[in-house]
Amino acid sequence: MTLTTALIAGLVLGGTYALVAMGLTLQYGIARIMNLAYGDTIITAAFAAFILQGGLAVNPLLGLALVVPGGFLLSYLIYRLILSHLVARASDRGALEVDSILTTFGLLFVIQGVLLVLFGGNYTSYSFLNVAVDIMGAKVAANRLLALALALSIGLTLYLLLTRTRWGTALRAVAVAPQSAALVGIDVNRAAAFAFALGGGLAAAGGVVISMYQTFTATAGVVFTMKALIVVIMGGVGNLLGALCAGLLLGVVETLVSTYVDPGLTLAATYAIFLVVLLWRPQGLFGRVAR
Amino acid sequence: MTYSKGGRCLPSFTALATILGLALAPLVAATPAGAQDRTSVKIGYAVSKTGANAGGAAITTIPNYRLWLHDVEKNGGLELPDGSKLPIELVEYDDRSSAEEVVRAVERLAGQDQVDFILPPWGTGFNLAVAPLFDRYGYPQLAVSSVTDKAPQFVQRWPRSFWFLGGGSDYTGALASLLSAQVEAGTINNKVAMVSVADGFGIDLVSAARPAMAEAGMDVVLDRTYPVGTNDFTTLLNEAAASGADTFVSFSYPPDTFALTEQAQVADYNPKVLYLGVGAGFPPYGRKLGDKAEGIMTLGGIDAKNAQNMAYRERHKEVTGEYPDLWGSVITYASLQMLQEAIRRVGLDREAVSAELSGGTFQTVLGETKLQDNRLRDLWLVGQWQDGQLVGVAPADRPGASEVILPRQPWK
Amino acid sequence: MTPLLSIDELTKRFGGLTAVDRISFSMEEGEAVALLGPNGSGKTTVLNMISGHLPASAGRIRLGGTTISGLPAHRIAHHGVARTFQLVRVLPSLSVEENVLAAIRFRVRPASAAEADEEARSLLERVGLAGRGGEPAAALTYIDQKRMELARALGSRPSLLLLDEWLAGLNPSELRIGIDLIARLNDTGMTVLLVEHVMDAVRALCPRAIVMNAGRKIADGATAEVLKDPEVVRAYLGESDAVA
Amino acid sequence: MLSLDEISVRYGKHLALDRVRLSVREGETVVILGANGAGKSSLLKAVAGLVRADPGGAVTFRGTSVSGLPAHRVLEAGMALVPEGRGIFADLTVEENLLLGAYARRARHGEGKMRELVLDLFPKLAERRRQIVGTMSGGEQQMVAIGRALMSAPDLLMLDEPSLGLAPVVVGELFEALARVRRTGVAILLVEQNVKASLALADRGYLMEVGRIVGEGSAAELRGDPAVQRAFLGLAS
Amino acid sequence: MRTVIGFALAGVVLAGLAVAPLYLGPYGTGLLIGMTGYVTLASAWAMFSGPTRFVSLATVAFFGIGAYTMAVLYESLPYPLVLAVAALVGLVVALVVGLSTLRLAGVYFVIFTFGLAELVRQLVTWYEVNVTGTLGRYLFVSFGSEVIYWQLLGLCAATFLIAWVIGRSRIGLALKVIGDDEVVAVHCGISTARVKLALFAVSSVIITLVGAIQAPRWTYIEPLIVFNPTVSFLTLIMALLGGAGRLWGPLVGAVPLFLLFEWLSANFPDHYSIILGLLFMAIVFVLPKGVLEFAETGLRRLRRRPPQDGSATVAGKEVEG
Repeated sequence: MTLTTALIAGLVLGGTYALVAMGLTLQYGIARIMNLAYGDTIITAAFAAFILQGGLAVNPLLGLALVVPGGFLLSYLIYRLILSHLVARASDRGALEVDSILTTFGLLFVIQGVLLVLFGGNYTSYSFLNVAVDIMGAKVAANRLLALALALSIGLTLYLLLTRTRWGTALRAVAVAPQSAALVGIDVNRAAAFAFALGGGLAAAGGVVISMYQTFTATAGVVFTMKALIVVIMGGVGNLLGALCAGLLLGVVETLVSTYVDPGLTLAATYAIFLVVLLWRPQGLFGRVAR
Repeated sequence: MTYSKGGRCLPSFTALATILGLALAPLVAATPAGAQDRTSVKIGYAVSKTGANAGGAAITTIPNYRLWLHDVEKNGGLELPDGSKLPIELVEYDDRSSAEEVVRAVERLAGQDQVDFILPPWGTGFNLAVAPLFDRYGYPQLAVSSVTDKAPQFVQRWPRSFWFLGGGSDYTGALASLLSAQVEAGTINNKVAMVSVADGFGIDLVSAARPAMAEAGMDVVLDRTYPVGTNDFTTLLNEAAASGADTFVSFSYPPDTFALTEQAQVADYNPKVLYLGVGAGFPPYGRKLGDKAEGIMTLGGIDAKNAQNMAYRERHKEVTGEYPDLWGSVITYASLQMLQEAIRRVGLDREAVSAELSGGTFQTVLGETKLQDNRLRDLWLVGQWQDGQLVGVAPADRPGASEVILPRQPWK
Repeated sequence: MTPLLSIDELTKRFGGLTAVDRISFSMEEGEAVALLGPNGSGKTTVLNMISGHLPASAGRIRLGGTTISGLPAHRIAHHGVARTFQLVRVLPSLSVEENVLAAIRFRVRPASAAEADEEARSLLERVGLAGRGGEPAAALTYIDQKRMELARALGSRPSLLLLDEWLAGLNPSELRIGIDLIARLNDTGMTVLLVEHVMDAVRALCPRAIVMNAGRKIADGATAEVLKDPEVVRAYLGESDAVA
Repeated sequence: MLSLDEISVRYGKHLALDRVRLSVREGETVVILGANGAGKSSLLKAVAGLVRADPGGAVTFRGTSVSGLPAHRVLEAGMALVPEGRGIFADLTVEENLLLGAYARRARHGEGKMRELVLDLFPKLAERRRQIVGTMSGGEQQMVAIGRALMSAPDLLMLDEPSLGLAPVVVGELFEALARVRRTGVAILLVEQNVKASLALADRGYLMEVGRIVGEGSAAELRGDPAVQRAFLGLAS
Repeated sequence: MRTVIGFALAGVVLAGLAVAPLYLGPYGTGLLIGMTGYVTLASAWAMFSGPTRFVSLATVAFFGIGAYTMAVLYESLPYPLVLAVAALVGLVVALVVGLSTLRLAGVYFVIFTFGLAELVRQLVTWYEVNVTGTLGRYLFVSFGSEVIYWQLLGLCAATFLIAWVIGRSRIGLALKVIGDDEVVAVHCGISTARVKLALFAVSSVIITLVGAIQAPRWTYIEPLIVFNPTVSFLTLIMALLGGAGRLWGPLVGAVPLFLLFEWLSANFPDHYSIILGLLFMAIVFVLPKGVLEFAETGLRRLRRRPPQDGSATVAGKEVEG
């Protein structure tokens, strides 16, 4: 395996991580909700795509158009009905963090329970776009390439929106200084609800794409939450491009460790890097948007 | 000092004692049910409905328990030696994939619910966790979903334990001799690329495979272990392709097995022998791959000519909505049939049932079934997808065995 | 004789902002000095650096000849610096006595439990909170919280006491009591550096004053003189000809 | 234009504002003077909707009640606050800060014109459009803060100690800029310690001590009032 | 005097709990084991996380280390020595981790500790696979579950005793000060880092011992089993429910929650997750500060109802906020 192939494989793998992490970085960075049920949103979307594909014969790409708005709406409702009350009563960021961790932990169980009742605990998978694409001599699965492409395009689009539009700048302002945001006329609560919902939409997009090539179960959400969390913290909380870069980086590191060191140590390497980043640069490799 | 914590602890402490008392009161009050004028047979189990093990349990264990309960009910209940039939009263718990929970749940079934029989949990680790309890409370343990070479020692230690799925060296030994026969026939070279998942199952098999392969004259040119939860195998497959081995073996779990299959197609990796771990015997696996499954090998398999087994498969589909997997499921169901038959022969006395299970011969969906030293030895050790069926190809001398077809066709 | 406190070219930068710009001064043992200046001129930042709450960006702080800048705050406390806070900081879930014990029991040579109790009682008596040690600190009135905070600072047996607007927010009669309290402390030899806006108190307590503006020291001398200094008056009241 | 009637604010047991009455007329510049802790900031915060006043009082702006409105609604009504410590978005650029200044619906219409005006008032901001605000000097940051507030096209601009921590030269520049703002016709409610400069700018002023309004008068009257000087330096007592 | 009564009462309850297995049968004993285990875990967790407000998810890292040490050494060393070694290993890991991480704040510490548990699991797995060549370890002990229970009960009592002693000692005072206001703490001369490290070490050693003592229950030890992250989450939830700031808080949280889990999984095996999740959210909404504090405030209100009702509590809240 040449270094180039390894790097390409790593980038493609990282595309999945980045795609999954960007939604969480919006939710945590802007809406300030540490969402432990994030991975379960992903799994829910994966099941939705599976049903659409298997039961209704809807092409998963088309499914994206249905599932992503669904994820957005569901997350919006969750924020409005449940989380906004926590935000309202929290005296400081620390209190909100503890409250949101606990609440979304409960939510995790609820979503998981519902999925279990609906689909059982079985492994679920289907196959879509599992064809090889040749990139500089490396063979890459089209569905994984799609994840990378989606991650890059969503990441860059959102980045442009966040930096080039008033609306996006307002979201960043909420992340950086919610108190001051109110002073320029931004309805902070609405902005946060929107950011949370947007994060949910991204999670749904990730779920649909992942369902094309990865086996999932109703209980697998935690794994995605964890991976996303690692990427978010590495990239800098609320930093979209940071999440994109950190996701890709993580994919490359895993592939390189697997190629040149020992595949048994890939996950250990992931956590080790993560811990080192935390200790060395707690604000993330790419800095934080918030402060 | 007025602000020490000692002063404040008193009311809470009393409150706590009360809570504790209330909580434990029903335990003391419980009395054993009268054994004579019984109206039902109590059967209990604890199994992972949630958590990390839920996926496995949902394939091999839970559907078969349901199917069996359904069948018994349709039959009018469990038949006793006097010909009478008693309905089954079911007690089920979720062990939440936690060892402590499964242990306590079994204690609860034995001590609190005082069930007549306990069906085992899913997984090698959990079966071992509850084995001392089954033994202490005198329940026969029909451990199916556990692959272990230590079964003979376990039988020594816990004489009422029964082990149905063989050990790692059974499977790898059969695979190794199958491979060496193919080398001799000139179909493949003697190089093997081997990957395994880093948990009890994967490591047990790969540790058994190493000496087995060596003994059979196979040369393991790649031997890698990956962590549980890995879903990208690009690197491993590339290495395997580069190793020049004609045989690729993975001792993997369902998500990994699926991912390996998909990614092997993408990489256009075509070893002459493709042997994959758990999951390659799941019906959706065959359905999803269709023609492409042809020639893929794994643990287990069936004798497609065995009418009883085929009937069982249809019934399974009818009752649970999905065909059973082609390795553990049918054995799980057979073990339950054995329990049912033993009860019919000797009644509800657990000691007698254990003895009967140990020594008796039973007609099950597997055909005529008899345990040797509390272990089921008539197993399909290697299966191969042929014409949309996972047929048993080893041991080749077992009645009903199919001829192995190698080399495998490249991906289309 | 070496001064008790000597500060050399002390500087603090926050990002692009220089909050304290090369401040130098020293204090003799037993002195009471006021650190003055309009809001935002960097006085509290100086206190924060002396007490170790903030690390200095540059410069040196020495206490009785030992360099204390760069040490963690608890070590500086052990060297003999105690302080109060601009916004009074009580330990709300502790009793008044425990608030004081917190300092007594963690100084370099902590007192035994029994001695500590005794000492806490006498300190509370000294600040006028005799017999109220058992009350929850959160329930005290504002002035009493300030008293308690002072008792806590004294519990460390400091050689240098830093008071950050300790008198702010007190009504005239409370002010009188507060000034007396500090005056008596100073009379017993305690070195006091106070940041204060209540000028009457400054005049009454401190023979010497240092004035800062926009991070720089603009005056240092006898209080009465300093307060007449046109530059100081300008710093406080602004320049009338600022608007052309 | 703006009138406060019996406004009280308390933090726990501490009464920060005690039944304050105050008014600002159209186009007028009013300064609130007072020593540290007199309650000046609390007053502005109560008007801007950042702290909740006791239910007894009322804040009326151009005839409609704005008591109890959240901050973003107060802004829409036409009052912009430059808070103490400036409250700018330090991680964003000058341009972005100004862009957000015009986030309010009321500001969108005349945004272009307002931007011209702001850049005209603070030419430095035009030069530094792409700079991250956090890296600018204190005086420049204050310009950004005022510029941002003006972008919302307010009828009343409230400033909380804008000269805080600024070097004397910069304070001079600041007040010159405020004078220019004043000339545009915007009413200004200013909280300041810099007595002389702010009285030179203002039409009228109030003097506060421990949560109460203790004096009121035209700028000229207050300039000569010994009570003002006493409040800061205690010289006369 | 009250202390004496308290201890006498504690002694009586302890004695009662100690003889309970003789009357309760296997399931009751199993319940007591699980309950005592979690009470100890939650109390040990709260010992560090309560006053410092560092939310740790590393519980299972230490729990697993304890269990693994037991599995590795049981055959080769006398049992008490194995426990001692487990405690030592836990201590060393705690010191290393503590020295490197205690300066992380807030959610970073939370995620770090979670990552730590995973890292330890991966490393143990890697070591077993590559060095010893086996993954599952068998742990056959000669004693029954009563003995495990008695050990746990002893450890639990010791934990409470340690917590109580700490509460009355200098360190306890330091912790209260740190919990209230860390800035004041350092200016009082308290080395907050050292106090936190000491607490983290004590708490971790206890958690390690719980793992070591409970391990023989499962006969078969493998990383996936002993490093089950649910343990960390449940511990945290129990401690927070009861109120992590009080001596009895974790107990008040752990006992009912544990029994509730048990009841739910027995009666609603298929809807367990949903009910649990809803309940959880309800707890956060209704009892944000924990049951014990809720009950105490309620009691205080009742006791001194009219006329100056609650003024002190209101003030207390304001000062916090």
